[in-house]
Amino acid sequence: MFEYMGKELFAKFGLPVPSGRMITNPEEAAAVAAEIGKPVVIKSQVLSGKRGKAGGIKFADTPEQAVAAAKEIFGMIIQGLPVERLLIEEKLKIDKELYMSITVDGAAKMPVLIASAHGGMDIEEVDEEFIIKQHIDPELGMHPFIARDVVRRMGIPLSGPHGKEIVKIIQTLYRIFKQKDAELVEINPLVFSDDKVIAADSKVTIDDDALFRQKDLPYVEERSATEKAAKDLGLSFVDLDGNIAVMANGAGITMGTLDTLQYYGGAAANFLDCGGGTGREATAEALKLLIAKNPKSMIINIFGGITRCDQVALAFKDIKESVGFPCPVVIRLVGTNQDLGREILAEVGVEAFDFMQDAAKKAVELAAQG
Amino acid sequence: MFEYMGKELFAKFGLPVPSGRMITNPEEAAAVAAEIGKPVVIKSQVLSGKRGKAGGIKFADTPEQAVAAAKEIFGMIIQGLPVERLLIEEKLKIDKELYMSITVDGAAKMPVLIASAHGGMDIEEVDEEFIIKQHIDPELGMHPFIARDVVRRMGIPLSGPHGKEIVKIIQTLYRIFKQKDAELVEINPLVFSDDKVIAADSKVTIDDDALFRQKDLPYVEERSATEKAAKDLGLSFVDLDGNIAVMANGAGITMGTLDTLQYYGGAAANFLDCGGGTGREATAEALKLLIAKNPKSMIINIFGGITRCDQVALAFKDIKESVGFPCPVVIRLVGTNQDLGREILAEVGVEAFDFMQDAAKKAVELAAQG
Amino acid sequence: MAIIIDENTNVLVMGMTGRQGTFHTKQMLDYGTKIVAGTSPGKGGAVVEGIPAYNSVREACANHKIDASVVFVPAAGTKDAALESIEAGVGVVVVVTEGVPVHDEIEMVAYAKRRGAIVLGPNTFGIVSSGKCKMGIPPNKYFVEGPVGVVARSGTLTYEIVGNLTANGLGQTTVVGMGGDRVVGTTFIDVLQMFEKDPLTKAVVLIGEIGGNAEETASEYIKTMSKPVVGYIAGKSAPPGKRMGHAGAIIERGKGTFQGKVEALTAAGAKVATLPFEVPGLIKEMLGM
Amino acid sequence: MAIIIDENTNVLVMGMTGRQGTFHTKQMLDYGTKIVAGTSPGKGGAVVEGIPAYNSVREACANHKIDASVVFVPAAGTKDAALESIEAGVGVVVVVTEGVPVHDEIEMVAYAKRRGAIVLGPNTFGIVSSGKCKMGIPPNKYFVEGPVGVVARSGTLTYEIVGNLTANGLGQTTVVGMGGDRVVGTTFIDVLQMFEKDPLTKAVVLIGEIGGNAEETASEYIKTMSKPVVGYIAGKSAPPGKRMGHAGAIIERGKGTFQGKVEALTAAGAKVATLPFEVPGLIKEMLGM
Repeated sequence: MFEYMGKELFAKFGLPVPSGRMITNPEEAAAVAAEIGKPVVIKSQVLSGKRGKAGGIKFADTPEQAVAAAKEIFGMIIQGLPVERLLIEEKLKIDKELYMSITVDGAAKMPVLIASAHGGMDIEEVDEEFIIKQHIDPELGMHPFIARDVVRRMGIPLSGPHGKEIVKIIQTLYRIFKQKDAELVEINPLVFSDDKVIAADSKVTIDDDALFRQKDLPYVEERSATEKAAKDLGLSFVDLDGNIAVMANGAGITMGTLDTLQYYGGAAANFLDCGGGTGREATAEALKLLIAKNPKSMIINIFGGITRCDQVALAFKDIKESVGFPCPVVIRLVGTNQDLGREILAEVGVEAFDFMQDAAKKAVELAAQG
Repeated sequence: MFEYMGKELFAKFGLPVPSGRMITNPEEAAAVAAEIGKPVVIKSQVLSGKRGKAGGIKFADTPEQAVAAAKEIFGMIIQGLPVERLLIEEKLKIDKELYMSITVDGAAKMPVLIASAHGGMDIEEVDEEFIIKQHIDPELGMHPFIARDVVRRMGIPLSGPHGKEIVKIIQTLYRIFKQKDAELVEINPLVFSDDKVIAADSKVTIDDDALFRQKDLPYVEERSATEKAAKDLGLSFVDLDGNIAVMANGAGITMGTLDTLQYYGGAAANFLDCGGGTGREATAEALKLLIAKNPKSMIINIFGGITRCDQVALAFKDIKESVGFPCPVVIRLVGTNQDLGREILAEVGVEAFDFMQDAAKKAVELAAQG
Repeated sequence: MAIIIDENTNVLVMGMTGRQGTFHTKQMLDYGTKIVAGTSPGKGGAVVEGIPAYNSVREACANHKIDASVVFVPAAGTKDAALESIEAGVGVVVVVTEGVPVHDEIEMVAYAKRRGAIVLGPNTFGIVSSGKCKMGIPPNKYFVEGPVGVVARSGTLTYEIVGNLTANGLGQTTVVGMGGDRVVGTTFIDVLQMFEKDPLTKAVVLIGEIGGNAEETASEYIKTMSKPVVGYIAGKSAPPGKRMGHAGAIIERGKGTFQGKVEALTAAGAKVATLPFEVPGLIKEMLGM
Repeated sequence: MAIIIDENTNVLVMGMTGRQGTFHTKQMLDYGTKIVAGTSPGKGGAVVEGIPAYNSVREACANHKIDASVVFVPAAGTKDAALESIEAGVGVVVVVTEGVPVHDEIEMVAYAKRRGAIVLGPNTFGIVSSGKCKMGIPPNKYFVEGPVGVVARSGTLTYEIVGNLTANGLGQTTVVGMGGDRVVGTTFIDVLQMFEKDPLTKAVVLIGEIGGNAEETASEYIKTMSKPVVGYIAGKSAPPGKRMGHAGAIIERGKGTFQGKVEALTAAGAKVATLPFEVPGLIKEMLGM
């Protein structure tokens, strides 16, 4: 989710955010800046941190300056991402910057609130002693006493306006985290501006698996076209930088295949987990995704459980006989209906490997030759 | 809360209720009946069950009949309560009547869902074997599986439209119960009307102690004027039928005082717990409430803990010297500042008792003489 | 010996800087209660009667060993305060505040159960282990050491009966107030079990009232007790459907009647006093004194 | 002996009448699993492979003794199904379903902890006590009895390694799938403790992957174990910030790296295999075979 979307969500739940608006074209900057009527900040909206260092954040005192700054930022590429939207906001008087987030701690199996009176930078760069981690018992939930104790540990007086406001912010942040199925809600920096406490930035990540019940949330596609096509097929695909295309069935064994290629000196072009029980047609579609990577060689590593070897072999045969493969393909095929699968492969003149390591070694050799 | 208010609340949470509207004057019945365009039912809105038996529910096929029926019901007194509002609703086709409620089980310290496939009558009259009681673990909350199991135990098929609808109704009812700080949410009867399941009646009781955070709810004063005046003073007052006015400090000892009066053959005119630490002025106001009961005698029973005997004595003196007491008053006064209190009483010629039973006996004798 | 609290119990007062908190901190100290700290969010650093106030229970726990806390926080914040004590690992939480929403009570009682904490109240006068420790609001003077355990729903009635006991030479091990609300953390049966195990408690007084079925449930346990029990039930003359001050004191739908409770207690072998002043005599009778 | 489940475990299949439920009911029966009942709300009375389906877990429990349940319910209803089993007192709940929202996982895992139930998954292949009982989806043929305990995050990689073990004459006591999601009910350390206590387990294989810190935490415990442990960590070549199929398999902010896990395991005295096929050799070496 882009910063401006996160802030809209924050505002809906009553969290204090700077006044401002998103624009998709530099000319709009003048109107927004005029509307705000104060010096503004112009922030590129990309799904990446380090925007400031990359020049993706600028200030302007007048609408004219705002347009000029907006023109500069539009068209920038920040960490590989083109800037297509800007957020123009009032420039805050910043007295102090804090850090505040809630995320899932897998080891503790519960949410964790992370807070620091030293915000504005990556939390990893803050000294451990200045970081407060407060796990939230999911059956107990968030209560004012927890928020108050966090504020106390941050060294902020509970009696003052900032302390009281942060107590409310913490509770609201947890409400957003829970109600919106977030994996992460982060405010960095959370700023003191005179008596006010304002979320100067927002980062919200929604759990993909919960999108079915969060249909009102804006959705930002963060995947590449190939990754998205795979997702639509029910597969898990990640683009990588090597030249050996990989398909395997299961996340662990796919990682293992990648590692084995690396062990033999090769590099995978992708991660493609075709899952369990994927049938002939989806497997064929998956193979097309591999071909589109234009690899030097290809490895198919199937240990059939629910996945049936004959279905994989048929998909291979379909592609070989229709589009064809632009590079050598190595197949390792064992498990459910192994014999049937190998018979089908034999029909198109392919012999399967028994062991993953042998197949991987061969794929690396072929890629080196290509 | 009146039936129509409960139904408005139900509707807001998405529970199915009959179409209809509340009226405060019989002439409105014609318009509402015409609007509904079907045979209607006209229901008196009073905070009491047994309306049907008292004639407070009538049916009408036409707007004219509706007005006639409304006129009959307006002005009725049902269990001592005058009818000032009617609810006019579509007359439902009733295929089956069920019972469904959620309340607080003090012994179990958690909410309990009570359901029966035999509704339409007082749940106390339904055979135990047809009543399903399902406690709700407050940390777990209500989940579909609980609702489904209740439906199964009611003997209603889960696969049919009624079963599925009741699963939803149970979850919604729990949501209302929790979010609205209810002590009781009850639907009796919950009716099957063709494929639909509709809440044909509603009873909702909100926890008085939670009204501070339930300000959007309609509030119906169920107390007598005296009870309300006492409540505003922070005291707890209940009207009773006897002729001895009672004030004591603490709910338990006030009950004990009532019981002791009864033991000696007397009857209390009221229950008045003036609580702990009530000061001179509030105590004087409380004494005025007792005077207003026009009793034959009066007993003040104070065992001072936080309550200071001198404050009670001063309040007594204030009233004696201003309004005066219309009947004999017996005072038992021990505990904090006992000596000081007795000195003040001596100034107005009153001697306090040491023991509650002696004071009670005396108050009964005096009432009998009055 | 005594149950739940004694002379070694380190006590925290929540809401210590408020009017009630301040007053009762002094009263409890006067009784001999070992109060070691208090809380008052935003007022950490304040000192009341020589006792330091902290911003949170955790902060107090970081500076003191806390065994029990007594809550004088207003009703809207009572749940939060009780949860805070339980979360910090405090084993006994005495909630004096009245007017706490019943849904809040359900929530705090459930959490206490999960964490193994004892909650007394809400709406309790508190608890006194006579001569050792007082948590709550009872007047100091009537509570003296002796062989009788007392457990009750309501305050002043308890003072009345404890006053009678003391006047008749019967001191108390511990006097426990469960609270007058419909949902409270600890009920008769829990306390009776503790009295049964306490070697110094020789007899038990159970002060009940109409409403609910805690007395009936307790009667089942009384059958198995080795120690004599004297009961008194308030509300004999109360009409059905009228709530007698306490949220729990109401006869609803024919349940929780005086008669039912007296019968259950009597059937369990307890003696039931008709009037409060009869309690000491019945205790002496059952103890053969 | 075996851990968690064995030949006497009475198994319930939740979502039994669905496509997956039906298929795997047959597979599990073929393996020898003692399936006694299934659930399918609204389809109570149906029979799948000779096994009766009920409308709810409670209804199933009223008719059968149920020790463990395996959940094949779609992701949107998985939390409800798991809670239903736990609430009914089922002690072991194996959640095969993938794509369960993480907040649902947190909720069910918390409730399981409170009720003392063991949850495997979500997103687990299941558990096999070789030759005795299989709950979940692994292919039947590779799992044979023997001295090695296996615990893993992911399925096919486990079959690969179990296949290697079996081919090398090393059968398994129990093979446990913890699930590939970020929040799962049971982690390495829980399972390692059970293997340490199981008399038939002579050595343990831990199949980890990048992301999280479960392997590092487990290493602390491995230091104290009497039994040899062989580890394999998948994801050496995965770049940071890219989620490798499993929700948990991601190197975030420099944490959960391959290197860190291998170092932790090695420091704890475990041997770490570079490639899956090396595992059996290392086991034999450590057992002195």
